[in-house]
Amino acid sequence: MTIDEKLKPEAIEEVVIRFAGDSGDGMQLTGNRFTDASAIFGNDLATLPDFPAEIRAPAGTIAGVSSFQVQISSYETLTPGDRPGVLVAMNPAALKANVGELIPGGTLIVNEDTFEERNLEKAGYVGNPLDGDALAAYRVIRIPMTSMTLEATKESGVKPRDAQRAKNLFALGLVSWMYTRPVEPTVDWIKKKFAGQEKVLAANVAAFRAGFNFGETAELFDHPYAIAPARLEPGLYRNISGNVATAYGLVAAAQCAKLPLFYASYPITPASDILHELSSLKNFGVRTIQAEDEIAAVGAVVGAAFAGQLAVTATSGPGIDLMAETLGLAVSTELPMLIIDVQRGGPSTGLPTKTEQSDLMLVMYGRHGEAPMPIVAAKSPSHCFEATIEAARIALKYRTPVFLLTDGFLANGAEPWLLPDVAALPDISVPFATEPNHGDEFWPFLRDPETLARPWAIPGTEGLEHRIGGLEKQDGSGNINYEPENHALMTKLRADKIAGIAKDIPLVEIDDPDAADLLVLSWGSTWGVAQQAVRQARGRGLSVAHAHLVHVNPFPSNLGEVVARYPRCLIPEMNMGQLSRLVRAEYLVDAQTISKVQGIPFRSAEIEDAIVAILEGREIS
Amino acid sequence: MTIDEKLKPEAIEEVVIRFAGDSGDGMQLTGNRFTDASAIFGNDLATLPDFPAEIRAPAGTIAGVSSFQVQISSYETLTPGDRPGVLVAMNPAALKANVGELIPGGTLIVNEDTFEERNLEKAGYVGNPLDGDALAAYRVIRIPMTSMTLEATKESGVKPRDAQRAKNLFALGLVSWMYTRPVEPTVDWIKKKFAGQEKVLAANVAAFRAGFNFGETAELFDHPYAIAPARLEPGLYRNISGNVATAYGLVAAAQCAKLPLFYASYPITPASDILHELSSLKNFGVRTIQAEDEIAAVGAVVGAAFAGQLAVTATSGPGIDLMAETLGLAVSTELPMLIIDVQRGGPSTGLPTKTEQSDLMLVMYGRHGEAPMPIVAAKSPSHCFEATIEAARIALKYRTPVFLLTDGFLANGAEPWLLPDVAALPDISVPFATEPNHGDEFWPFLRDPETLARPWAIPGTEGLEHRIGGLEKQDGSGNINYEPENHALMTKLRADKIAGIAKDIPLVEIDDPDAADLLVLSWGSTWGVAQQAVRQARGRGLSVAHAHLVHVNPFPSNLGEVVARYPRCLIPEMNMGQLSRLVRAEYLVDAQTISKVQGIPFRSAEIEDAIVAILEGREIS
Amino acid sequence: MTEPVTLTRKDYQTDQEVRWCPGCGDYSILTAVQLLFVELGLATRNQVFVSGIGCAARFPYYMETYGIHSIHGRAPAVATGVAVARPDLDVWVVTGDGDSLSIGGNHLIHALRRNVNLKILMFNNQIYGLTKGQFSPTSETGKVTKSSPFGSLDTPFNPISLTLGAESSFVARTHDMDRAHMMDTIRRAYKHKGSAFVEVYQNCNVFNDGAFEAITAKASRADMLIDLKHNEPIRFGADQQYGVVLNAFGECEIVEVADVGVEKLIVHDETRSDPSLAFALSRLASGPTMPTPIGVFRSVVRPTYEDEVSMQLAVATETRGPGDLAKLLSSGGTWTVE
Amino acid sequence: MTEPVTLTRKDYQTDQEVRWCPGCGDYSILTAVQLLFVELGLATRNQVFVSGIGCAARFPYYMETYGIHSIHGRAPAVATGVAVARPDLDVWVVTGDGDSLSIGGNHLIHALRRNVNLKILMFNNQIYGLTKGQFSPTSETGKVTKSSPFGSLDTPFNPISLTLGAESSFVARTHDMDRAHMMDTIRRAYKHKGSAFVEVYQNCNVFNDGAFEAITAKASRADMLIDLKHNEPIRFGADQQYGVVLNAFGECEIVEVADVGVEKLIVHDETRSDPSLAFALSRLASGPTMPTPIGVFRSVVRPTYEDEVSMQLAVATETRGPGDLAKLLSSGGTWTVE
Ligand SMILES: Cc1ncc(C[n+]2csc(CCOP(=O)(O)OP(=O)(O)O)c2C)c(N)n1
Ligand SMILES: Cc1ncc(C[n+]2csc(CCOP(=O)(O)OP(=O)(O)O)c2C)c(N)n1
Ligand code: SF4
Ligand code: SF4
Ligand SMILES: [Mg+2]
Ligand SMILES: [Mg+2]
Repeated sequence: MTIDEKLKPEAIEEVVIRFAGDSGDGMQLTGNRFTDASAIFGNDLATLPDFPAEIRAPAGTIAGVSSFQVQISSYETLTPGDRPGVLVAMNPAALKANVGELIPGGTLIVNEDTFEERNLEKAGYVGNPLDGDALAAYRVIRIPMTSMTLEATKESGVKPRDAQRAKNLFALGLVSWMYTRPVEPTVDWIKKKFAGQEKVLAANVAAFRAGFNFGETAELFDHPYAIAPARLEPGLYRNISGNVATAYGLVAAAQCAKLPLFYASYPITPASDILHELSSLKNFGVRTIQAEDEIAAVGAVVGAAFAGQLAVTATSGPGIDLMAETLGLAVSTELPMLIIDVQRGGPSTGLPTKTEQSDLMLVMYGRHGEAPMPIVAAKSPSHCFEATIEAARIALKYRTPVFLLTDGFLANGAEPWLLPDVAALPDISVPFATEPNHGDEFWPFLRDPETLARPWAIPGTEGLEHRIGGLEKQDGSGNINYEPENHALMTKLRADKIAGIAKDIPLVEIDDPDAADLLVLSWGSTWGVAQQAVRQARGRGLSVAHAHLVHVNPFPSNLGEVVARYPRCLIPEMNMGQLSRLVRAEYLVDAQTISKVQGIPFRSAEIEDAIVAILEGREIS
Repeated sequence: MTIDEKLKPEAIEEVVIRFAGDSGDGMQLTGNRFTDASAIFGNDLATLPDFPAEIRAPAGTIAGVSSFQVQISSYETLTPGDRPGVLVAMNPAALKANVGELIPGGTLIVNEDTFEERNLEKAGYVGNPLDGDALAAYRVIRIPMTSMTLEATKESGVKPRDAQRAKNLFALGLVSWMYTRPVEPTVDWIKKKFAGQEKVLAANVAAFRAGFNFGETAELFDHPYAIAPARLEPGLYRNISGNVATAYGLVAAAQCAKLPLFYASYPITPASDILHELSSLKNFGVRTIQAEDEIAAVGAVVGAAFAGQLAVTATSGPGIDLMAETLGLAVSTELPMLIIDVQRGGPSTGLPTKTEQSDLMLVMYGRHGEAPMPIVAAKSPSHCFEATIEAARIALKYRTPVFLLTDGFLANGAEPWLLPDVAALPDISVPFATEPNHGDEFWPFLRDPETLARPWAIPGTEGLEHRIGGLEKQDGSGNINYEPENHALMTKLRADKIAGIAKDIPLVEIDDPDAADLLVLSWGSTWGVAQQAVRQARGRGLSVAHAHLVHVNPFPSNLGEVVARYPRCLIPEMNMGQLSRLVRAEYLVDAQTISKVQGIPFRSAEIEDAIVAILEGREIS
Repeated sequence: MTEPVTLTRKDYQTDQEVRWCPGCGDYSILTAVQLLFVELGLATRNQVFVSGIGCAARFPYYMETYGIHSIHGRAPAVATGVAVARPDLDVWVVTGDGDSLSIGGNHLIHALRRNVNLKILMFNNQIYGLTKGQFSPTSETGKVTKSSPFGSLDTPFNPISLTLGAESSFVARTHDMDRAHMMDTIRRAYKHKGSAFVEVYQNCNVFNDGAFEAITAKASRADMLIDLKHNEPIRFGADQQYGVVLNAFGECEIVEVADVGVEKLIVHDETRSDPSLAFALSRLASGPTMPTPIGVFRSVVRPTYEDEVSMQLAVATETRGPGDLAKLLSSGGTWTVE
Repeated sequence: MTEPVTLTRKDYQTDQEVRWCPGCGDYSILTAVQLLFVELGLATRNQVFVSGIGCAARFPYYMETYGIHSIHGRAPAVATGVAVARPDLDVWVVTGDGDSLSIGGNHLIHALRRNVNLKILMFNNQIYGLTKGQFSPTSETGKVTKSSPFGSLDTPFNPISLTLGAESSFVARTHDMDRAHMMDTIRRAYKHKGSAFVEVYQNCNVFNDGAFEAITAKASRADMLIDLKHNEPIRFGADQQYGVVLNAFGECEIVEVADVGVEKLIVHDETRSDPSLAFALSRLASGPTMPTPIGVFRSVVRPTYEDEVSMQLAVATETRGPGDLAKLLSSGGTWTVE
């Protein structure tokens, strides 16, 4: 085979690659860079980062393994892929923790240098798995990446410690060659990243190029692969993660609402990046407060909402717990605000860096008394943008706190995003009250007959001075009132207001090409994988319908009719069946749950199997 | 009519009396004393106190009205009565606020002295309602109670301010005469109460006797009424409120568990009295802490549970909100403890002194992640005792935090209680772990195969040193573990443990004498009124079944079969249908709600009407 | 803070009945605040009262301004939101000893260290009023209440010491029996730019009657209240016969002026950037039964939190130009699909 | 506290991997505590470590004792429960600056005022470590972090001032670079009967490297650390050339001993019942970049909360006799139905 032949790439449709190494090995960086390069190249893609709860769990141990999976393809990518076809393992622990997921026949690239006694022992290996035939099912490619990196970076003059740290760039270079990613954008990116640290910069460029060249020259690979740009809707794209999309969504929502954005939050994984992102956008007029805790954050949000801003906080499960009491106040005072729950694995501290959808019941019911709140759930990383604006729209229009649910997978996962036309974003602004509404008095609880929203009169407005609070209020006047009938009425009005939002949200759409018997109903981040599973099932000749909920409370008004239409309904959830319970209680249909509570997203095959099982009349577990 | 004839009482079966006056008028005291006298006399009874959220809302206003309703009867009393037959109104505001509830033809006793301009105005009356025929539907008895009290207490030498404050005792005396309550026990009680304040004591005794004598001598009444002692189960009785029964239940549970009682709490209406009661029982070895807030209270409870005590806290809705995060920790660490929610009107501060059952969904679902907890609900004031011991039993046996639900009505309401035989209380003690359970290691999460409870190894035990926390734990060893399958397993084990309690609780009993089509399913404090309504419906010749849930999570194992057996199911709830949603989701039956969210208990007629409506095929609202 | 307006006390009163017990000290504080507002000519529309839960916390309902009766302990957090969002408003916090120091202690100390421009009036009645009489974090040790029938065990907080330890830029104390002193003190708090913490000794005549009588009763005031005055030697007594000196450990001690001479007395300086003197003064009385300093302990100027927040926005907008949403969205690498 | 036992450091170590970053200051604190335990001969079964969430809060997993890794900020509350239920145990709290002073500030100050017998070790790295580097309540104003790219605005707490303001009976400071000093200070905390608050300056080499270098580096220590010693004049410097005096406002100032004479120096007294001196000392340095006192600021004896709780039970049982349940149930009026 000549070099030329070798250079002719084989065209493929998609690949799933997982980079795995020690927390200190820079796997997230490597994966993200590979992703960006692929995105800019025009592939569709989806990513799945996975990292330990510790900052740097002990080097070389299973606990310390950090990984990043990406699927890139030349068609619409719905998931980061069930299992990797290529696994890059930077040390034995990374191998041990990940090889079980690699598809049989898949490519396993290992950093041979790390397979020495101490590391093997830390990973819990007896003997070297590279010897013997434990890995016979895979195409194993052993590369002494550390030594080759040290060699390649010699000239840079960098310290050995920094030199060997560049080995992730070697791996990136190699994989970039394998999948014919252009070199220069990544070199530019390295230059930007290490600007000012000349030697380190040189070392990283050298390592990257060495990896790339190694692919080209070594006899290990027959040829590279080419994955053509995806046939996506035309337009300008960028790669975006859920947390960044959420932060941008907030800035956009504030502009659409013609209000300043106020964001108070207390750091917590995986929500902190929203705070980080917004803190840097001060020239957008964004006020950010790092509060002393989540109660203070949501308290400040209540104050800022009263004061007339688009007030927002984000947190994860433990923070939502703490906000419960204040959210009851927000429900009672009927102030507009947005509460974002970036869900993670619970209960308690649980699996703080992993994903889960197990806060649905909490956000639905987690306040004392009858305290209903609307819930909007984002379905993909880029959809966080749109979902954020929609949640803000509801909050403002109905003067109510609204939950936006995302999760760890959406927050850190990324995908290409067709940039919206900023000018075409919806106007979600609402007027402030400016004058008395009841004779020459101002009644803060005199409602709009249509939306049942109360007027929003902000301090500084002459003549509309008023007091609100958590005690029951008289309908209309808003004065403290403990009368039985008034309480019943106000409770009903609050409930009706939220229920009435159903008239103002899109009907749920059904994807059902051939009058199926089974409906797969998804919500939140299971959207992509549910759709993928449905496609796969159809590929097997099965007929399955799919519907997805963005609005979880209230439900779209046609949902009852939709679920009633299908004899069977399957709900995949990363919890023990929370949406199922809501659907069952509401519509008395025997919705079944396929549940995955493992801190990781579904594989499409898992849902596909459940579809098959149900259609074959078997029990699903 | 001679005095003798006049003295011959007419025998009646029951009466519902409501005392109403200003917050400062001592209506709670009056009502409670009348209740105690009736209880000791041997009547069955139930009470319904109702007071404003303010300490002393402005004198004379509607907001300041405080009332106390009691039903006494010569048969089993299930409720404090739908509407009073006798209303004692100490001022115009009390009249205005309460007269609407008085049954037509009922007796209205007013303190005539207070019906002067200022008070009428404060109550919002134009003109004196005692003049004209606005009250023509009632038997109005106008008595100048204030002046008669002043007159009667002259000799006591008390200050006029104290003298007129004794007018509630005048009213008590009058009503005591009307219903032939014995005089001496109340005189003794007055003596005890005012011991050391000689003049005040004398004034109160004089006022009481004056009222009694007034009844006897005035021409206003034909004769008194006699209500024979109720034919209750034989034994020793006392009158008890729900909060006191709960406090005693805790002391008893600790003795039954052979553990010291640890109680940490933050004051909140209507739960504070449990703290007050327990604080005085130090010779029972009860440790009480008034914490800085509810989070601290439940935090201390977690610590005390770890340390090996029967650890308990009580609060109301706002406090439960705040405890959510810590309860997740308790679920995750699987420590036994009891959380008591004395429910009140929500959302937010809501109606803090009124009753409601609207925290059911909160206690069921109000924690992030999958964090199931058992729920026990008391059904009557005295049942709080038994329910408390049962909740403690479950907590200890299954090593889990357990919710006990009561509410404002149970907490402050009272009824006669057949005292249990202390020696016959159940043994609910569980052993502490004393030695390694896995070779020579101690595994804190190695479960009992039967109950799935983990061992309880308390500090101080040699060789069982171990650490627990909120991060996910490896099955068995309890070491921190983030592996997907382990998380799924632990989530399932935690869920199975709670679900498995269903095997260990009584089946739900059905009261269905004649194979009804309609099941009335109640929980918590609606027990009495639901049963009363069912009796009334049966009295109309309707056939209705009744079942009541003390265990709300998990449900008794036969509940599914029971609800399936009845074509129709009606659930009366002081919320918007929370138990209904649980039942619907679990069993897919079309349970219907009759909902009352007014801060006051159902009237039996309201439920009866709903029963009739359903059986006649009408919609209930 | 806008142009002064001319209003009467009635203009600051709402149409809601005041629902405190007859005789409660809260009434006189309400009056003092309303009269001060008249004096200062504050426009009702720019005043926001934020409270938590408790008897004290009902205050906003009685002021014809904007107001939030929030939840127990959280008023400083809610008020921080109002103040940061709208530095143009005057934001007041009214709170009780339980609301601010028990459940709400953390928000209080954080608001103070950040120097959010809040005027915090803490009505200290050394009891939980609204829940009918349990001991509070300022109740004296050994207090017998419903929840402590054998006497409470907790050492109370000294609110002045605690807030000084929390970096508060303004700390003062006054009491409900002296309207003029209340108005003076609250006026000073209002004029202070930054967090101002004012402890108001307040009588709860129902559950803790007479808690402050030993020092606030007209007859004893002269000998029991030490009215701090900036730049003046600290002395008190009917004939100014007593004074306060520092000992070798930096502790305050009461002396007879005649014994030591005026020049030995501490000259009060509210403006010391070091809060040590204010702290030492706060330790002079361990409870309201011995000679107790009132007035302004500390008043130092440092930037307010909300001004700094606004400043950062202004500087960022100045240096980077106003945010351009389209540009933001397309940051971080884009490509075009044809 | 039982008979001392003879154990080795290994006996206090668990089989769990220590999951801090290489180079983290937490390691040296762990070592100091384990070595101190060896020295004191503490039986593992009677020791309970309670922590919140954060890097510091992982501590219990590495101590072969009883332990609870609780939730963020709540460790003092949980530990209070352990201590009150079981006064026979030694209860330790390990917490970070965020855990204890941000979300957990309220529980901390309440535990301190109550004098619950907890040994509280607060690892102050002036940053949120576990959440990857946001500013904390002890970070210096202007700090640039992920959540404050333009510099933080908050005035930090001074943990020593704050805890003194909260009536803490024992307050001390040490740092992770000096094992002997850590052991001395923590030993003192252990021997103190009552709440003991120890601030440990701790380097987070990943997110806030070198925060304390100016004062803890071997080379600068002599001139930058003022090691407080009870009953001794407060002086420091390589040649003990510097000293601390009080000025007319009760504030501490640094002087050259040669200039003023040794007799003018403050003689440190930890045991003053008035915390003013300790407070003044806490203000000497406004951050770890100037001469900073370490060691024990305050150590006074007052009854512990749990002892008082137990005492009330004992007295009640003594005076009323042990509780009789049947009698209790039948209190308050009974009648018999035949
Ligand atoms: C979360 C929560 N816990 C408890 C309560 C009950 N509660 C209301 S006010 C109060 C304390 C009031 O004391 P303080 O703040 O001193 O005010 P005061 O009534 O004395 O003016 C308490 C415990 C509540 N409303 N919310
Ligand atoms: C309720 C809640 N909010 C937020 C978090 C996220 N969180 C975990 S640790 C931490 C702060 C850690 O800082 P510090 O206490 O200083 O400890 P360090 O990691 O620096 O040792 C935060 C904000 C959480 N676990 N729980
Ligand atoms: S209870 Fe006390 S503080 Fe509350 S209103 Fe009455 S007197 Fe005032
Ligand atoms: S992040 Fe900082 S504090 Fe946390 S383990 Fe790493 S070095 Fe230590
Ligand atoms: Mg108070
Ligand atoms: Mg820290």
